[in-house]
Amino acid sequence: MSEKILMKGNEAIGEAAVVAGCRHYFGYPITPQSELIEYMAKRLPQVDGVFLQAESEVAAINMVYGAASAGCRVMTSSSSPGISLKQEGISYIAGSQLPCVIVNVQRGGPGLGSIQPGQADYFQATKGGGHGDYRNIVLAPNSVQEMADITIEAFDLADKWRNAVMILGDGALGQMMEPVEFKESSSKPVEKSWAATGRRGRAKPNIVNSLYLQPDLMEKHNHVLQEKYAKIQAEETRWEALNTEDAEVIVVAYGITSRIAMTAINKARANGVKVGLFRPISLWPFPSQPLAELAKTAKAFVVFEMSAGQMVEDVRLAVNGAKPVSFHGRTGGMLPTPKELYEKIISVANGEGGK
Amino acid sequence: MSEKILMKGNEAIGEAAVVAGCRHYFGYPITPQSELIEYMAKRLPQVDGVFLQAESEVAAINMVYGAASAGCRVMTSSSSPGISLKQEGISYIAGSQLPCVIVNVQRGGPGLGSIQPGQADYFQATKGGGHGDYRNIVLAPNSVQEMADITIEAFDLADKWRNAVMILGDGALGQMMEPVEFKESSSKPVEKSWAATGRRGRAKPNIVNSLYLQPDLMEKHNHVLQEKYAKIQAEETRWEALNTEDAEVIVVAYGITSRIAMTAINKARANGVKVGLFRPISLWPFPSQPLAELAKTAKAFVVFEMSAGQMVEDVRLAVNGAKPVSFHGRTGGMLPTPKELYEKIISVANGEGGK
Amino acid sequence: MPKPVFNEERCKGCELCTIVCPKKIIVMANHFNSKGYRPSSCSDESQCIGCALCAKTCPDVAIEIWK
Amino acid sequence: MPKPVFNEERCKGCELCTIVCPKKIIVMANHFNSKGYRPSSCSDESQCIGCALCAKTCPDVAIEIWK
Amino acid sequence: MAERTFGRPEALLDVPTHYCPGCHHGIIHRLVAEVIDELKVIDRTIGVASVGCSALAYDYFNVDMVQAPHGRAPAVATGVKRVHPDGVVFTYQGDGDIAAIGTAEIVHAAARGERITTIFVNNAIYGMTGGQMAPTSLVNQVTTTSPYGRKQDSAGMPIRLSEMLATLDGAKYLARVAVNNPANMAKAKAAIKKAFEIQIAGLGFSMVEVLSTCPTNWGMSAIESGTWMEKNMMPYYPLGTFRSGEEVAK
Amino acid sequence: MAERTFGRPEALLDVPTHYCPGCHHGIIHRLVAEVIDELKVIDRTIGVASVGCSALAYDYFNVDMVQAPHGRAPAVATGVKRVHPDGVVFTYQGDGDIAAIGTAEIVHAAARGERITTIFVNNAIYGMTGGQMAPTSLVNQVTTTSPYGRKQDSAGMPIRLSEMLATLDGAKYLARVAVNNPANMAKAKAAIKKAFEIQIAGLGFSMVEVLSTCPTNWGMSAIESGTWMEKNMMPYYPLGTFRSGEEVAK
Amino acid sequence: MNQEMIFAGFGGQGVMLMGQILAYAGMMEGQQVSWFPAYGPEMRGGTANCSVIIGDEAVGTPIVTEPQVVVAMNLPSLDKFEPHLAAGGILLINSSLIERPAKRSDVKALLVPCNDIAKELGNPKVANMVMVGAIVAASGVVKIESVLQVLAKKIFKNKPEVMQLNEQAIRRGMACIS
Amino acid sequence: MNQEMIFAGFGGQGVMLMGQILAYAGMMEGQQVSWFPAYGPEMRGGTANCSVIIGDEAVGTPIVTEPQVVVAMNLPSLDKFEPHLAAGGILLINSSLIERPAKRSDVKALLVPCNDIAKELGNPKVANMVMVGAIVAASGVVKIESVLQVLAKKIFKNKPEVMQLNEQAIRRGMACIS
Ligand SMILES: Cc1ncc(C[n+]2csc(CCOP(=O)(O)OP(=O)(O)O)c2C)c(N)n1
Ligand SMILES: Cc1ncc(C[n+]2csc(CCOP(=O)(O)OP(=O)(O)O)c2C)c(N)n1
Ligand code: SF4
Ligand code: SF4
Ligand code: SF4
Ligand code: SF4
Ligand code: SF4
Ligand code: SF4
Ligand SMILES: [Mg+2]
Ligand SMILES: [Mg+2]
Repeated sequence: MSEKILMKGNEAIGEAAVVAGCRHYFGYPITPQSELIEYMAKRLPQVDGVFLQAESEVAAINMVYGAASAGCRVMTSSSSPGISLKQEGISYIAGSQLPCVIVNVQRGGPGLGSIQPGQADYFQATKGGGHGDYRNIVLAPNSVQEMADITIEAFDLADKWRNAVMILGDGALGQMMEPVEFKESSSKPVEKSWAATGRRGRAKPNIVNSLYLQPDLMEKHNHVLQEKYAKIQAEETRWEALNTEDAEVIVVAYGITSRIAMTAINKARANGVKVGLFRPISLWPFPSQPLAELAKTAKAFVVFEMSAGQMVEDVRLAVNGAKPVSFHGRTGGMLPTPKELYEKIISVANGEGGK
Repeated sequence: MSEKILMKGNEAIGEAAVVAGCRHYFGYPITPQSELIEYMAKRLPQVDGVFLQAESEVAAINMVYGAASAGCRVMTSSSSPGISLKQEGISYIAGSQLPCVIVNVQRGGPGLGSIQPGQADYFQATKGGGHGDYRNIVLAPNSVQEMADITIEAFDLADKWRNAVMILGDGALGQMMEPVEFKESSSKPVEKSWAATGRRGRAKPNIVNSLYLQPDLMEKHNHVLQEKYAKIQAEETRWEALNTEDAEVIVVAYGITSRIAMTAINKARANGVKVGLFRPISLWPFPSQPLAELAKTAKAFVVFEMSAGQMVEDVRLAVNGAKPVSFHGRTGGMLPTPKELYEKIISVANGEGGK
Repeated sequence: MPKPVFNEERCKGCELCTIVCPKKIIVMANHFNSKGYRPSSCSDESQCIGCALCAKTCPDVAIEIWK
Repeated sequence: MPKPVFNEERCKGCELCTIVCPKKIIVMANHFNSKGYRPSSCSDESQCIGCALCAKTCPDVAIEIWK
Repeated sequence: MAERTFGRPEALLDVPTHYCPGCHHGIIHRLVAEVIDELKVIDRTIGVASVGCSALAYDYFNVDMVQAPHGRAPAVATGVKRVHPDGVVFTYQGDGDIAAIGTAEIVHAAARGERITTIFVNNAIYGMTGGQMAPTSLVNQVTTTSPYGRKQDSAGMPIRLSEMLATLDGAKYLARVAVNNPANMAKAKAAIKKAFEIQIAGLGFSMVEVLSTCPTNWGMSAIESGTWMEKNMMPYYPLGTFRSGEEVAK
Repeated sequence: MAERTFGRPEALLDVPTHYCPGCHHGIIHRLVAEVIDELKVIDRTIGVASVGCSALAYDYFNVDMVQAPHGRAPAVATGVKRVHPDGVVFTYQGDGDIAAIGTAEIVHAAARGERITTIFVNNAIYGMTGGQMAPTSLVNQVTTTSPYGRKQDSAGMPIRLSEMLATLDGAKYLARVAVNNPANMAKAKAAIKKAFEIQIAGLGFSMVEVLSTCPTNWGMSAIESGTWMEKNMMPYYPLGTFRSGEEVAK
Repeated sequence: MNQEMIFAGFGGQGVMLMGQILAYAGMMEGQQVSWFPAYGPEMRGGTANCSVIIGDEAVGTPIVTEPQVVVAMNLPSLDKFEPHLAAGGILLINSSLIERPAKRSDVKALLVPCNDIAKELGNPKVANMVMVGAIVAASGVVKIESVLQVLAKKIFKNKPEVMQLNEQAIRRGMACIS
Repeated sequence: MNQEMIFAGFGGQGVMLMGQILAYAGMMEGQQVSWFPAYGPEMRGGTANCSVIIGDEAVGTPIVTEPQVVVAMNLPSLDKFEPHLAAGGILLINSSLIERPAKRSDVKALLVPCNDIAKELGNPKVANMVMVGAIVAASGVVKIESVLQVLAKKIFKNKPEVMQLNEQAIRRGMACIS
C-alpha cells in the first residue's frame, strides 16, 4: 500500500476515503470532479461499499444527510454549481450536527461558467452559502498527496466534531496527476450513540433533527453550535508558513495558487526580496491568529486567489489594519502565471499597490 | 392611492411590486413570507398579471430566470431554507446579468430551524451563497413603509444595473402591520434590447447565457461583472445615520434590529451617553466609506444583529482596526430586547467588551 | 362489560367519535379541558358494545376500550 | 442533373451519409480537412438521383443537393 | 378483571400531538404504529419525517427518526436504508412535500425500487404553512394561493401521484386509501401493512397514499371535512391498488 | 440554372457545431430548425438550451435563446412563455438533464399543461460529462459510473419518461421517435411539427423524445451506434405516440 | 409614551382582529402604531396572540414583552400572559370562559363576560367586540369614535346591520368598565 | 531544473497516455513530476493535450504555458502549440500526418513518422509509442529503462506480447533521433 503511485487528485480523494473507512458515497457527475464519482463507482463495490449515483446534487446531499444520520462515514462531491444546489442540505447537516465529507472541485463561475479551475467559492464554503449561523470545517489541499492526507483527516474531524468537513479543491488539483502514497492509517469509523440506527434494544428513540419551533430552544441550540465552533477554532486551525520568519512581504495563498505563488516566491528570493508564503490549510477556521502575529514583523501582505477577491477579506480581518494588504486575482478558470505573481510581489516589495 | 393603510410588511412588498409595474411573480409558500405569495395570488390577476405557484423554490427562481430573460419585471420571495435552494439560480442570474427582485423574509436557522425572525442569512445574501464571484444588491428595510419604498426602488435598480436585487427582511418585518402609504411612482418597466423576446424582426438572435467555455472569455466576462459591481458600489450605497455627529459610541444595526436599537439608544441618550445609530440600508454595497469616516470621530462601535455575528465582519473591515468593534447578537428567532441592547451600549460606553 | 375510557386532557373536541358510535352514546361534555376544548364523554356506558369504533376513529388516541 | 455538394470543412468524417445513399456513391476521401477529419465525397455524381438522403442524414449539414 | 381491548400502540408515544382537532394525521400515525407493532419491527424501524404538519412526527413515533428537508424524505430514507439494509425505513410525507418540491426524489426512489415505504398523506392542501394550493388541490378549490379557485388553465389538473408512479417498475406496491370511516380505516391499515411487508421482503419500493383532511385550512369542522373529502376528493382520487405487489411474484 | 433542392434551414445558423462526428444531436437540431421554418415562426420562437452536450445550442439556432441551469429548462421556459404567451417556446434537453436532475420541472410543466414544446434527446448516457450513467441507461449498460454494468438491484430499471408523463392530463402530445434512418427521420420531423402545432394552438404541453446516439461515450463508430440503438434501445424504448393530441379535441 | 398591549385567546376568538382594530384606530388618530402576530405553528392548538403598540413615539420592537395591557380571552392565555404584565398594568379577563380570578395583585384586573353578553345580543361571534369596548374604556388608548369609524369604513363597509350589532357589543363592553 | 512539456494530438491518438508514461517514469526515477490534462469540452472535436513536468524541483503550476518540449501528433496541435514553445526548445512532429515543416527557426524541430513506423510494425495503435521513444531520445528527460519498466509493470502487466511490440515501437522512435 505504501508504494508511490501516479494518480489524479480526484482519484486520490476517492482512495483516501476508502482508506478512512468510508463505505458510502452519493454523488452526481459534474466536470471537473467526475473522476471522483467514477472512482467511487469502481472502487466501493470492491470493498462491499455502497455507491449510488443520485438523481441530482440535491438528492445526493440528502442521501448523505440520511446516511450520516444512520451513523456511517459518508462522502459526496461536486463542483461549483452542484455545490450551490446542496446549500439547503448543508445547512440542515449543520443544524443536525451530522458528520460527513463534502468535496468541491471548484470551477469558474458564476452561473454555468467555465469548467476550468477556480477559487471563487471561498465565501460560499467558509461563510456559509446556506441559511443560518453555521460553519463547515473547510480544508484546502495543494497537492495530490495532500488531497489524500486531508481526506483521511476530514473523516476524523467530521466524526470528532459531528460537523461537515468540506474539502475545497479546484479543477487543476482534481485533474492533475502526481505521485501519491497511501500510508497505513489508524482512521476508522467510530461508534455514534446518537445515530438513527433503529432502536435495537435502546430504550429511547434517537432523533436527528434541526427543527426547534420555540425560538428560545432554537437559540440554545445555536449556542451549542457556536460553542462547538469556538472550540474548533481553538483546536483545528491549520496552516503552513514558508520563509516567513524574516519576510517583509507575506504572500497569502491557498490550494493550487499557493504552488504557483511558491514558484514566484523562489524567484523573488533568488533576487533578494524577503518574501514568504503563508498558506491557510484550514480556510475555516481561518488562521487569523498566526497571520496577526506575522503582521507584527512583516511590512506588507499580498493575497493571491483565483477569484475577484474573497479570502483577502479574512486576511484583512486578521491583519486588522496593522499593515497594508493587497490583492491579485484571476477569474473564470484562468490560472495565474508564476510570472505575473512575481511581478506583483516585486511591486508590493517596492511599496506599490497598497490596499 | 396615497391614503395611509395598515398593512403587513409582506403585503406592502407585494403592493409595491405592483406599483412598480411588476406583473410576474413566481414563488413557493414558506413561513414567514406566505402573506406575500398570497397577496400576489390575489392581486396580480386583478391587474392582468401572472401569478404562478412553482413546484419548488428551485423551479421558482428558474421561472424568474426565464421571465427576466424575456424582458419583464419579475419577483420571487421566500424565507431562509427556500433561499438556500435558490443559490444556483441566483448565481446563474448574476452570470447572465438578469434584473429581478428576490425577497428573503429571514427566519431562524440553520436547517429547518424556527420560523421566528432571524438575520443569519447576511453572509449568504451579501457574500454570495452561490458559486463564483458575483454580487446581489441587498437592501434592508426597517419598517413596513420602507419595505414598500425599497421594493419600488429595487425594481429600478435591477433594471438599471441588470442585476438581481435582494430585499433582506425578516419574520418580524414581514408579519407586522404598520401604516403605509403608496405614493404615485414614476417607476416603470424599461425596454430591454438584450432580452429573449423572439427576434420579432431583429436581425440577430438575442442570447441569454452564462457559459463561457474558454477561460479567457470567462475571465473577460468576470471583468465586466466586477466593473459593474465597482460602479454600483460607487453609486448605490445607502445608509442612515442618526445622532452620529457627536457620538462616542456608534451602534451599527440593520432591519428590525435597528429599531430595537433606536429605543435603546434613546434611553441611553436620555441618560447622557453620546451614542448614535449607523444603519446600513444597502448591505451590499456595504457603506464602508461612511463608517470609516465615523471611525475618525467615534471611540467605539458596537454591532447588533439577530445572528451569531455576520455583518460585524463588514463593520470590522470598514473600521479596519481604527477603533474597537464589539458585538451583541441573538439567534434562532429571538429578538433582542431594548433592555439588553441598552445594557450593551452602556458597557461599551464604559470601555468594556473591547474587540 | 365493555366501556370506553376517555382521556379528557387529550381530547380536542373534534366530535369524530360521536358519529361513528353505532349506539350513538358519545356526546360532548359541557365543560372545557385545560386546553379549552370540550371533551367527549359517554352518555350511557351500559349500552356500549365494545366495538372500539370510537377509539379507532379518535385522531388523538384519547379513547381506550376496557372490558 | 442532381448532385450532392460537400462542404468539406464541415464534414467530420462520420460516414453516416455513406450508408444511406441508395446508389452507394458516397465514399470517404483520402485526404484530411483542416480539422483532421477525412471528409466524404461522391465517387460518381452522374449516378446521383437527388434523393437527398445523404444530406438529410448528415448531422453537420455538410451536404447540399443541387440540381 | 378489567382488561384493555383497545389502546395506544407501543410504537406511538404517549404524548399529546400538535395536530388540529379532527385532523386525520393522528389516525394515520396510529395505523402506522399499529403495523409496526404487529410486524414486531419497532426495534429496527427508522422513520423519516418530512416538512409539513407532520414535521414533528419524530416526537410521536416510538422509533428512531430523522427529520428531512422539505421534499427530500425519500432521498434521506435512501441514505438511511443503504446504511441499514435490514432496517425498516419509512417516510411520512404530505402532498405538498411529495408531489411538489419532492417530485424528483419520490420518482427516483420509486424508479430505483428503493426498499423503503412511503406514507403519503394527501389532504389537497399545504396545511403547515396555512392553506396554500398543493399540486393535489382540486380544480376550483379555493386556497390562499388560489383565491379565485384553482384554474386548470394556469395551474393544470391536480397530479395523481400514485397513478404516475405506477408507470415505474421499481414501485412494487402502490395503493390509495382513506381513513374517513372505520371500514376504510381497516383497508388503510391492511395496505400499510402490505407496504411494509413488501419492503421487508426486499421486493422494492412501496407507497400508500392516504386521503386526509385539513379541517383548519379547508375551513370546516372535522365532520364536514370527512364529507367534503368523500364528495370532492374521492371521485378524482379513486381508492384502489395501482401496483399490488403481485407483479413481483412472477 | 442550378437550384438548391436541399440545404440548411434558415433557423439553423451556418456555423460549425461542437458535436462529435456522427452524433445525432446535429440531425435533431436540423429537424427542429426545419419545423420552425415551415411553421414560419422564426421571429417569435424562443429556445431554451439546457446543460448537456446541447448546452451550446444557443450558438446554432437562429432564434432568441436562453441557456438554462441543468434540469431547469422547463421552469425557465415557463417563465419565458408566461411573459410572451404568443411566443413559440421550446426546450432542448438531454436525458440526464430531463430525467434525472430535472424530473420535478418536467413533470410539473407537463402537469400544468404549460404551452411549451420539449425536445428530449435520449442517448441513454451523460454525454457532456464523459459518459456517466443516466436514469435512461439500460440495464447492464457499462458507463463510467456503472463500470460493472447498470445493476437493476441498486439503480433500478431505466425510466421511460414519455410513458410516465402520459399519466398527466396537461401533457397533450407525447411521442418517441428516432433519427437513425431516413424513414424514422421523416416521422421524427412530423412529430416535432405536431408538437409545435399543439403549442401554437394553445392546447398544452408537448414533448418529443428522440432516441439518439453518443458514439463517443458508447465507444463505437457512428454507424455502429445506430445499430446499437436499434438493437438495445428500441426494444426498451418503443417508438410511438403516447398522447396524440386527439384527446384534446373532445 | 406608547401603550404596549397583548391580545390573546383561542384561534377562533378573533383576537388578531381585535388588535388590528385598535391599531387601525390609533393610526386614524395620527398615532404611531404597530401590530405583530404570534405566527406559525405557535397558533395551532395553543393560544393565538398579537402585540399592539400605540402612542406618540416611533415604534421600536413590535413584539411586546412587558405589556401594560393584557387581554385574555381564555384560560391558557391568562396563564401565559398574566405573569408578563407590567406592574400597575391592566388585565382584561373574559370571565365567560375563565373561572379563576387574577393571581397578580399589583395589576388592575377587570372581568368582562364577553361570551355571555354576546349570547345576550344574539350572536356569539361578537364576543371579541365586547372586549374591544372594554379595552377602550379601560385603557383610553384610542377614542371610541375612532374604533367605530374603523369598523364602519374598513371592516363592515356596506353591511350596516352587522355594523349596528357590533357597535352594540362594543358599547356593552364599555359599560362593563365602570 | 524542471522540464516542461506539452503533448498534443487528436482524441484517439493516445497523447494523454504518452504524458502519463513519461510522468510515471520520472516518478520511478525519484524525480518531481506532474501531469495535467486539458479537460472537458476542450477535448471534443479539437485537440487533446496534456502538460507534463519532470525535474528536481517541486512543481508549481502544473499547467505548462511555455514548454521546452512540444509534441504534435497532428496538424491542429502543431498550429496551436508551436508558437508557445520556448526558444531553443524541442518540437517533435508526427510527420506521418503533418506535412508542413516547422515555422519556428529558433527551436529544434524533429520529424518522426509515427504512423508509418507503426504501420510497418503491423499495429497502427503504437504510433504514440514511437513518439515516446523519440521524446526520450530527444529530451533525455527520463531514462529509457524507466519507460520500459513503467510499461512492463503498470500498463502491459501480464501481456508480454503486447509489451514486446510496444518496446519495438519505442526503440524505433528512439532511432529516429540521431
Ligand atoms: C425548502 C422549503 N420550502 C418551503 C417550506 C415551507 N413549508 C413547510 S410545510 C410546507 C407544505 C406542507 O404541505 P404538505 O406537504 O401538504 O403537508 P401538510 O402540512 O398538508 O400535512 C411548506 C411549503 C419549507 N419548510 N422548506
Ligand atoms: C447542477 C449541475 N450538475 C451537474 C452538471 C454537470 N453536467 C453537465 S451536462 C450533464 C449531463 C448531461 O447529460 P444529458 O442531459 O443526457 O445530455 P447529453 O450530454 O447526453 O446530450 C451534467 C451532469 C452541471 N452542469 N450542473
Ligand atoms: S366502543 Fe363502540 S359502542 Fe362503545 S362507545 Fe365506542 S363506538 Fe360506541
Ligand atoms: S375523536 Fe377523540 S379528540 Fe375527537 S372528540 Fe372524540 S375523543 Fe375527542
Ligand atoms: S442525393 Fe441520394 S443518390 Fe445522391 S448522393 Fe445523396 S443519397 Fe446518394
Ligand atoms: S454525414 Fe456529414 S459529417 Fe458525416 S461523413 Fe457524411 S458529410 Fe461528413
Ligand atoms: S393544519 Fe390541517 S393538516 Fe395541519 S394539523 Fe391542522 S388540520 Fe391537520
Ligand atoms: S459526447 Fe456524445 S452526445 Fe455529446 S456530442 Fe459527443 S457523441 Fe454527441
Ligand atoms: Mg398537505
Ligand atoms: Mg444524454
